[in-house]
Amino acid sequence: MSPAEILATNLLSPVVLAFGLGVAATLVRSDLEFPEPLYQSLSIYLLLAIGLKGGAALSVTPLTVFVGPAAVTVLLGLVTPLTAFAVLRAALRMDRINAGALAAHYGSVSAVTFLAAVSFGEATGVPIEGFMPALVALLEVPAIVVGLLLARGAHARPGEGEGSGSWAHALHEVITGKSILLLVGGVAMGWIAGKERMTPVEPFFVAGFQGALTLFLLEMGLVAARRLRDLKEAGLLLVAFGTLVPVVHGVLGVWAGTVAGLSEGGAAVLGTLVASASYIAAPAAVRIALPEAKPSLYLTASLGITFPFNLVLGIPVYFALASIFGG
Amino acid sequence: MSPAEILATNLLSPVVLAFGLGVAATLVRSDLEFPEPLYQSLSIYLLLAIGLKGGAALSVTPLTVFVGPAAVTVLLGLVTPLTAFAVLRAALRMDRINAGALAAHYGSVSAVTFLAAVSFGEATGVPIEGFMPALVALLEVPAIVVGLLLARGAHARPGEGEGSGSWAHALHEVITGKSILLLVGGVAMGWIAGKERMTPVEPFFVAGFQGALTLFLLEMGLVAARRLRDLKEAGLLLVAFGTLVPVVHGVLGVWAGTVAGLSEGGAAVLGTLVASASYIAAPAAVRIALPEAKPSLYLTASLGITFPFNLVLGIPVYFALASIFGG
Amino acid sequence: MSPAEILATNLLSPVVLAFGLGVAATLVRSDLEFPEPLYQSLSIYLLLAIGLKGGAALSVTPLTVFVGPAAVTVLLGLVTPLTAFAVLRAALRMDRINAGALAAHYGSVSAVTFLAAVSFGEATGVPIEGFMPALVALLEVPAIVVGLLLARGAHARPGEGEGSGSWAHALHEVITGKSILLLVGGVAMGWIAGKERMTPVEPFFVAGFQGALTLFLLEMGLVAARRLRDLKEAGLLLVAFGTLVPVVHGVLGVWAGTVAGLSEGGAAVLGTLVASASYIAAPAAVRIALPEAKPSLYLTASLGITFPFNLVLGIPVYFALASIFGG
Amino acid sequence: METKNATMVTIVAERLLRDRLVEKIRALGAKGFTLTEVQGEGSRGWQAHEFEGPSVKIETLVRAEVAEKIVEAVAKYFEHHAVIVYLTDAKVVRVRKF
Amino acid sequence: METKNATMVTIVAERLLRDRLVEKIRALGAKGFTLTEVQGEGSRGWQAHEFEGPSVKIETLVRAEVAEKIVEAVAKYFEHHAVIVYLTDAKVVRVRKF
Amino acid sequence: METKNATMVTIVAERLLRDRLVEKIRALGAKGFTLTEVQGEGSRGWQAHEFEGPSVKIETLVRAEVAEKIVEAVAKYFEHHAVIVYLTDAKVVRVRKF
Ligand SMILES: Nc1ncnc2c1ncn2[C@@H]1O[C@H](COP(=O)(O)O)[C@@H](O)[C@H]1O
Ligand SMILES: Nc1ncnc2c1ncn2[C@@H]1O[C@H](COP(=O)(O)O)[C@@H](O)[C@H]1O
Ligand SMILES: Nc1ncnc2c1ncn2[C@@H]1O[C@H](COP(=O)(O)O)[C@@H](O)[C@H]1O
Ligand code: NA
Ligand code: NA
Ligand code: NA
Repeated sequence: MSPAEILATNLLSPVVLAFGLGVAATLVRSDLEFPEPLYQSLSIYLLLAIGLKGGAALSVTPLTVFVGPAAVTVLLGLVTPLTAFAVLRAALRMDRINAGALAAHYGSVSAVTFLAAVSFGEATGVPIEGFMPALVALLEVPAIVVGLLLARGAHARPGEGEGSGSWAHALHEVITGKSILLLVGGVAMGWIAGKERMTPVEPFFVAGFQGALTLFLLEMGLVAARRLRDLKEAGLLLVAFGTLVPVVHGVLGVWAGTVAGLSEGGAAVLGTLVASASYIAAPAAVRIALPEAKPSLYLTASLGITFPFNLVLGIPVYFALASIFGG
Repeated sequence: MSPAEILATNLLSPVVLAFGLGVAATLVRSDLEFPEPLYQSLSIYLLLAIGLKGGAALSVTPLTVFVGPAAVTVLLGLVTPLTAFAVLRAALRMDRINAGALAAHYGSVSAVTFLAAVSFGEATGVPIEGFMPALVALLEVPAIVVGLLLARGAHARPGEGEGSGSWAHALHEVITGKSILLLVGGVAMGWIAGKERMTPVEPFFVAGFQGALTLFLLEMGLVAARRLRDLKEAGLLLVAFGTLVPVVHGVLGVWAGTVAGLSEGGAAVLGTLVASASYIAAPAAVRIALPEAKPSLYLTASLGITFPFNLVLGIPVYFALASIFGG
Repeated sequence: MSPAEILATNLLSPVVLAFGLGVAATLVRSDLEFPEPLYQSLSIYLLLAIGLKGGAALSVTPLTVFVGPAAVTVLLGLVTPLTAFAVLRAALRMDRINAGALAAHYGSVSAVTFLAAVSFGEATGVPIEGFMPALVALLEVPAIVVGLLLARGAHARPGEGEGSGSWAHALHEVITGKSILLLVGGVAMGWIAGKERMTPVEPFFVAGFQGALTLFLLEMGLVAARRLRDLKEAGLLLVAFGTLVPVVHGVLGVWAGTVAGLSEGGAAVLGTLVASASYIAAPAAVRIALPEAKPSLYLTASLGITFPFNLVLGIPVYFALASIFGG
Repeated sequence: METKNATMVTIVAERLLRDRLVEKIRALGAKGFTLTEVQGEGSRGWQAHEFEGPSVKIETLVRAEVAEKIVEAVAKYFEHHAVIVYLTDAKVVRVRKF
Repeated sequence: METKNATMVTIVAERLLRDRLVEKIRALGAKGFTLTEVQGEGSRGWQAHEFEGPSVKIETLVRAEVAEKIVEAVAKYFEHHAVIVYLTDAKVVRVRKF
Repeated sequence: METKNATMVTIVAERLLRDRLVEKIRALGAKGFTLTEVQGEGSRGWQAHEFEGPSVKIETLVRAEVAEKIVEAVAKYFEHHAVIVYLTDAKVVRVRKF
């Protein structure tokens, strides 16, 4: 496929079109609203479903195949918050607290971006390792811890008083937070049950998946577009950060994935993972541990800039890169 | 099939039985309630799903095949509010405001009635043009505008003050309202993506459709039955209006569809569309532009009388007519 | 299969694993919460789906095959509240009101436990009569009436005043309560429509079923684990009651089912039904008719003790018994 | 705009009582009410909403005499049910409406 | 902690009016508001929430002058819409916030 | 029926604070509370409910001394969190319950 064809394939996919419809609905000031419980239900379903699928795949993967990519993923989770932090401090002259908060987001991962990448792989016929969801789980947590450490710096006060964030509380929140719990829980269920025992639940969790994801992206479009209002305030530098740093991280991820022995598709998806910014687990943890950091900053960046950027442009780019690196 | 068999096929379908169960639940005063978000979620799903399906079909339909039915549909959307208005003014001696409000409803369309007709076609093996959902979208809006114009008459005051309805607001509401947005948005998505790219979302949006519709009709039964209480108040004349005018519109629609070159099934479904009365888009718009019109009147008529009438009796009648006209 | 293998098959099933994940989430104090409307929506879906399936099966079952199991089921619904009551009064020295309340629960039935048993049958390849859901409906009501009668004893005051429970109200509640309504309504719909007309709704109601059940059990795990806190208070005697009486009832059910001509799988499922304790219909009715009974007692027993016990250990035991009795 | 005094009666109750309480306040002369789904914790050691669904808050603006009657009617449920009732003063504009 | 008086304005309205009322109270000087989805019954014989979705309760803590203006603005909707408004006295700590 | 005075403390806060606030008011002597999911807008330019879920309104009827303590405890969150607290007078019948 030519670069133009690759881009078109992505833009014309139901998932990206649904996102666009959501954005459009907000722009024309439609009264379309997703009921909150539908959003939550779809989140639960999607996270559990990818966990189950990943776990079932993991149960038939030799440990030796998995260990390399897993190690590289954890490493990336430790390194990428540092690069994000460095850029924010040096180029954007951001204060330590907000820079650390953003670093936690950009080191961590967006499960929906991951899913969009997998969809893209399927649509373009590029095979992807089935165990990738396990990597999502591995990438989610470490970066958040690093980001919080960077923000607190020497002043870290563990277990602070009321009205302010407590470390222990934030850590507990990340690890037992619903996104990790469903993802890791799903992986464990799929791994314990094994591929065969999962057969009866496949029509629900596998066949229905792409459609549910499409519906979810419609809502994501509604939500992300509401963030667009804040873009003016955010300024050009944040937009530059929210598009360039993901590309840097994406290149890093694709390259590291290729080196660690992932297939072309696997490396592309790992690149996407690394390039993506968390907008569920990280905000929750940051809000607890760093209540003084500005949510308008980290939410606008991760949800309003980086998420749409990766969805529309980033993913095809990371796949193109993977085919170059792997070729 | 004999007329009796056709009627039985309709009455014994899961969709009509579910509606009946909902009515029964209300009559025996069961505590069965659909959570509001489930109702909203099913609406979103159904509207988007029919849009997607219609759009995918449209993408493989030559323009020449579509243009005739489309023109006829728009025409019907302009004519039927006039017939409804005339009947209400002349035979029911209704005031201009309420007559206009009702005209908006009876010119516009009920998506669920449309779906029940398509189901019926599938159950009886009558093929139906795939692009019909695009006609739903075309029929929905014009009638509402005509109805509001009729109600306001010479006294139309555009952009009126607070506490009263504003034209601009109502028009905006209809066009960007969630039912149009999802329907038109879905058609656009399906049309842009094309049949092949829709394959991965089919298990969710196509295979699951009939069941979700059945569940939705259970809720419609609960809602419609609550309207039955208001029937006494409404009076016999309204009941006559709510059953006879749909038949007149249905005959018109079937005939016009046949003339415009639709297949037997397509003409029957167009007839059903024209015969149906809106109970989502029209009430929302009327409530804004004509707050002085009585909701108890237009909701009881469209939801309490015409909807069940079409579901149980109307649909088989329009199919029978189409087979006569087309034969 | 050896007993150990049977147990493993159950423990490794997605349904039981999901329950375990829910319990684990509560124990680690995760913030995972199911939105209330999701819980309600899944309940509606599951109850309607089993009704539809059972009704469709019933429509092709000769009456002579059904009448024996049906009679035995009603009988069991009248007898088991008596055994439960006797044990509670004699061995636990419980007061009449609370003993009657618990008897109503243990005579009645848990639809989710039923579904888990059917899943288990499918996973182990044991065929089960399709009309079993009709038996669920038959078993649900009588026991509740018996339990309330036992509680009120000679002091039954029909139609009591405000602030206290009314008999008529409670009875109405059980019979028109949503669980009976959906179950019986579903059976009626499936039976009237017949197997063939149900085909279009099967992807939704049949193929998706196991997955939806798995999701539901995740929530059941969350809910049941919250009850564990109350176990200390409840005491060892209640734990003994909540595990031993189900086994006694289960043996009775398996034996009676075998005698009534059910297949091995059917007898095992009937045993499970009889062994299970209601936690939806019975609490609702008891709360109305016996507001002075302690909900902490009957909810902890049925939801916190008996439900997990049957799910994890009971079901494989009843299947093992059925294979012995039937062999 | 001139305002007049009215009494706001607020009842928080387990869901089970919803329909009974609504019928009661209608019968006692309330001309309207507003119902909110809530969760709650009180003196009872169990949370009704686990199996009954969410509790309800019923608010009704009434005249002082009606308020008094409603409080008495609700008090009948104190013994066996999860329910509280309290009064607050409010000012309304269309006094005949309440 | 020292508390100062403020006025709580509560509006219960059919959903249709939600955005209009929110814009209005913002324009009249309210510095914040809290919105709850509710169901209700009043003098109108039909329940708007059947097709519009749940009604809304909008609560805004303001100074007495602002409260007065909000009541007047809401009154414009009395004729054709399901809506009520009432005032209660409240005590707040950060008085400049309201 | 005789009524006694009690103080209604209302806290509206971003969801994040829900469990912390509930624990706090329990610890300070509230014997019950009612929790409602709400949406809101205040002095903070972002809507917490977009990623945390809906905000919460916590209402607790208490004695005046307890109310005072709760207000002080909530005030600790004013700086970094979306939260308000206010007091209203209420009349209750079973005064020992609160
Ligand atoms: N002190 C209180 N303040 C506010 N709400 C309360 C209080 N006590 C009880 N409630 C509410 O009233 C319901 C019933 O209370 P109870 O009968 O004490 O269990 C609880 O679930 C709470 O929603
Ligand atoms: N007396 C009342 N007490 C409490 N809420 C009321 C009262 N009257 C009306 N409402 C609320 O205000 C809404 C509109 O009232 P109405 O305009 O009278 O139909 C109703 O749906 C109720 O939610
Ligand atoms: N003036 C007000 N009236 C009513 N509710 C308010 C007001 N100001 C703030 N709130 C509520 O309190 C929450 C937190 O406010 P803030 O800390 O000002 O962002 C908001 O989301 C609103 O729900
Ligand atoms: Na990342
Ligand atoms: Na029409
Ligand atoms: Na039982």
